[in-house]
Amino acid sequence: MDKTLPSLTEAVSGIPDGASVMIGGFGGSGSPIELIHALIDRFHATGHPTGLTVINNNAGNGHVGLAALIEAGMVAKLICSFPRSADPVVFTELYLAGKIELELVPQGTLAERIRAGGAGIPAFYTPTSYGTDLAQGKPVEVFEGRPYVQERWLKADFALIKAQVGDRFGNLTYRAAARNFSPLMATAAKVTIAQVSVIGEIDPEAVITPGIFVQAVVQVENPKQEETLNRQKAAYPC
Amino acid sequence: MDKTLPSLTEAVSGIPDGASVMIGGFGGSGSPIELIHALIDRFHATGHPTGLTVINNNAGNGHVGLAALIEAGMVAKLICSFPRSADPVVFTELYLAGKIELELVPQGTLAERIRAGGAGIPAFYTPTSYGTDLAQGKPVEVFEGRPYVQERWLKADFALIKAQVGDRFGNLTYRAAARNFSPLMATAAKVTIAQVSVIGEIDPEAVITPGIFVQAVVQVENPKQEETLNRQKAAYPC
Amino acid sequence: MLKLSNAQIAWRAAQDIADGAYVNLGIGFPEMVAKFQPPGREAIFHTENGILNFGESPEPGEEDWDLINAGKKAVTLKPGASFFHHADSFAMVRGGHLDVAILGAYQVSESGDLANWSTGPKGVPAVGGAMDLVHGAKRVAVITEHVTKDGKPKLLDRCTLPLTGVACVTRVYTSHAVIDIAGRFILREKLAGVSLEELQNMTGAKLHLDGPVLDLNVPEV
Amino acid sequence: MLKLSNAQIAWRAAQDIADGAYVNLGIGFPEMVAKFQPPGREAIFHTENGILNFGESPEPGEEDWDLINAGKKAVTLKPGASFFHHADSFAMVRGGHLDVAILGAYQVSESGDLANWSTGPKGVPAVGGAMDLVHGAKRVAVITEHVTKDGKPKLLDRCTLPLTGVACVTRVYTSHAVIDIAGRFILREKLAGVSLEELQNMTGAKLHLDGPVLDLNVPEV
Repeated sequence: MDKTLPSLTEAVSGIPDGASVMIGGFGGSGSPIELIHALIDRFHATGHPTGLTVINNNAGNGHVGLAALIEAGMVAKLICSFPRSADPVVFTELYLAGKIELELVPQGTLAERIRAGGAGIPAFYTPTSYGTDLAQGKPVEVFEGRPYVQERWLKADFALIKAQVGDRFGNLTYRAAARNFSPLMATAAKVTIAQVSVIGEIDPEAVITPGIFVQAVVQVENPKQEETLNRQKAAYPC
Repeated sequence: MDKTLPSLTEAVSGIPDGASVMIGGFGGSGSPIELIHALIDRFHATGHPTGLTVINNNAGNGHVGLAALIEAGMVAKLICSFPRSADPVVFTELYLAGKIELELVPQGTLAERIRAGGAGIPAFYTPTSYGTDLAQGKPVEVFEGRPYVQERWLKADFALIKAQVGDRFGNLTYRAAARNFSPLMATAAKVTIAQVSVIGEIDPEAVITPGIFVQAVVQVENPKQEETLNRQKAAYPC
Repeated sequence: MLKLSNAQIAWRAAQDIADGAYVNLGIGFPEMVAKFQPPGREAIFHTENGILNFGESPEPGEEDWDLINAGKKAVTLKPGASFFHHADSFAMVRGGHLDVAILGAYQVSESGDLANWSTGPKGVPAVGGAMDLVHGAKRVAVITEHVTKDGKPKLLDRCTLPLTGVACVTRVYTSHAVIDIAGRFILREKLAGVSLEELQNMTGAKLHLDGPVLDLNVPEV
Repeated sequence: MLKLSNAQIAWRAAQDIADGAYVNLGIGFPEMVAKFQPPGREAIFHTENGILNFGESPEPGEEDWDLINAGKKAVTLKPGASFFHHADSFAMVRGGHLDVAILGAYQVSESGDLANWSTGPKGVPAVGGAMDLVHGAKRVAVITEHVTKDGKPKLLDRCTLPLTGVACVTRVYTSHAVIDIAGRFILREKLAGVSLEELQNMTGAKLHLDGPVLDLNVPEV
């Protein structure tokens, strides 16, 4: 078994128009810049993929990574908890012009919906959002005297995530708080593609994402960090 | 902050009659023998606690640990997935005599109910047990054309678990497959008491159970292993 | 009467497991399937209690009793192994991440219902992970004797014992035949020495034909 | 008119955090509370993006941008820190494991409703983790100016802005007072230089008394 792939180009080659794509990271921490840029490269070369539904906590920052993907016009819909950003204004402009769809989800509900998607749980109840606009249209049930909102699982065709060490079985570790949504997304996507700094052996006790959840591993030895790029005012391509 | 306690006796001293107690371990792997025996010691000394509801995957093996707790007559109800065992026959006898209550739960549902208890999810839907006797009386709902059974969270007053390394903040690591239910139970109990082989520092990346889920840590330097005890035909006290 | 041994049934089931497949084998008889992986193929075995890519039992005396499978047998680790807790383990099961689960059976119905956890109200009921496995793995197969010890059919129009799962089994490997289930029993392979009529007489629902019935050829193992 | 600075409001809120408490501080203004832990007390701070027991910002130039808090600011680690993924992080929140969450507010109602995520249908809505925090932590407190920039009450009989949560806030620390919420506003402390009448005039619902009203004494910080 060898899930490693030789290139980013090959790693993202199978993502079609209209696909749903979970992208790891919280702000810049854990954002798989190289995978996203490879996807934008492919769009510039072939015109595809477009019309993507992207699941991420945010709407990107600056002009790299997810923000660049949105700027390129490849994203039809965003599912996230916090799309507000001072820079870029591209999401804001597209959103206010009605050119990009937004599904706003509380952060913990977003995490739990993704976990549920990966764990075969089609629906669950949470106190979160009860009595708010974000609960509108959702079933409410009372358990032990307290009202809860029914939320549904969230799955995707692909997940693009950034990890620290990966092995040929697809096992992964992460670095510090760059872990965030990535282990969940790996479970909830049909095809999970991980960029890793290091390909090497992992102690079975140290594995965070077991390989069963990962279909492809591609090495990016010194990955770019979104926050650092933005402080350098970098823009795609970079 | 220092969650370490000096003795097993002190660790189990607050468990009252009628308490619900999650006990970690799958068979003998991860079974906190010393904590359980300290609880039986207390019962022999004081007559308490009795009438416990115990949550574990099994009903114990041999005449040590959970099996000894049941033999001592301290358990009123067992919530588990697989209570069948060739030895001891004590659970079987008590059960058939109607002297111990059994709530049988599929193993994955048991794990998920405990996780839900720790995660503030009062109910969730699973395909597991649909159309079987174990789904009787539970709500069924169809999602995306497939029927699912509604299951409820499971919480407890106490969790007794066995870990490998613990620190004064309550952070824990486990050893091999001894991990099993313990990280879940730690989240779902009001008071989680962990016996650990080693008290020492843990790399933040290596923490399996963050200290927020643990209220007490007590060192048991060379813990007994249930399977080994049973092969030696040991019996409580030992 | 001519029939396959348990090892031979396990061997036959093992031939259908692809290289790199993630597999859960039920406790007891199904565990035997792991021994018969065809040369050049390597499946990755999952156990409910939190290990991926475990291997065979260690030598006697070498057991680490924290390193066991769901049947509580001591196992070893293969390269690429990982540990995880029970909720993650059953996320793998329920979430559809396993390619195949191979289980034993008391009874299987032509609609794919499985009964393998309870022989009725007597004794202590125990279910373990079977009810999760049958609704989780992409493919659920059963290995079993074709009939009970007293000669009664185990393949039925409707299960009479308490169900483990509804419409979940898609293939049954028996001591006499390989049968697919798609709302009905479809005979795919049978022992050459057993006639279709004999097989039908051992089976509690109609055996349908859909394409050729191959000889069930299994080596001595 | 006399009022507390933001730092002073944060100082006051910090005095109610017990030694060893697990605490989540909202993005922005509430983050300031961490600076004012009383001597001898050490709270453990949680951030939604997966760290327990993080510490202050590193020196400029020393930032590790994989080590940030929910406000995307670089942080450091304290002894006993741990990393975990987002589902585990919100299990801590939703599961009631945090002792206190301190959040900012646009409006708070006398029934404990909080509005702090949306100022209406204009612009891009963004909610983050606030809706989870208000229904998770054992105690949800708010720190806020007593009135808006144009002098309108923020403490109301009913919130007019979109709600973050219903009946969730139990204490409000304002620029002028400390108020408990138990189906009504109960005044606990107020600046000595502000009369009850003045305070009531700045407040959009009745201030109730239940025991003595202490002077709100806060040092220059």
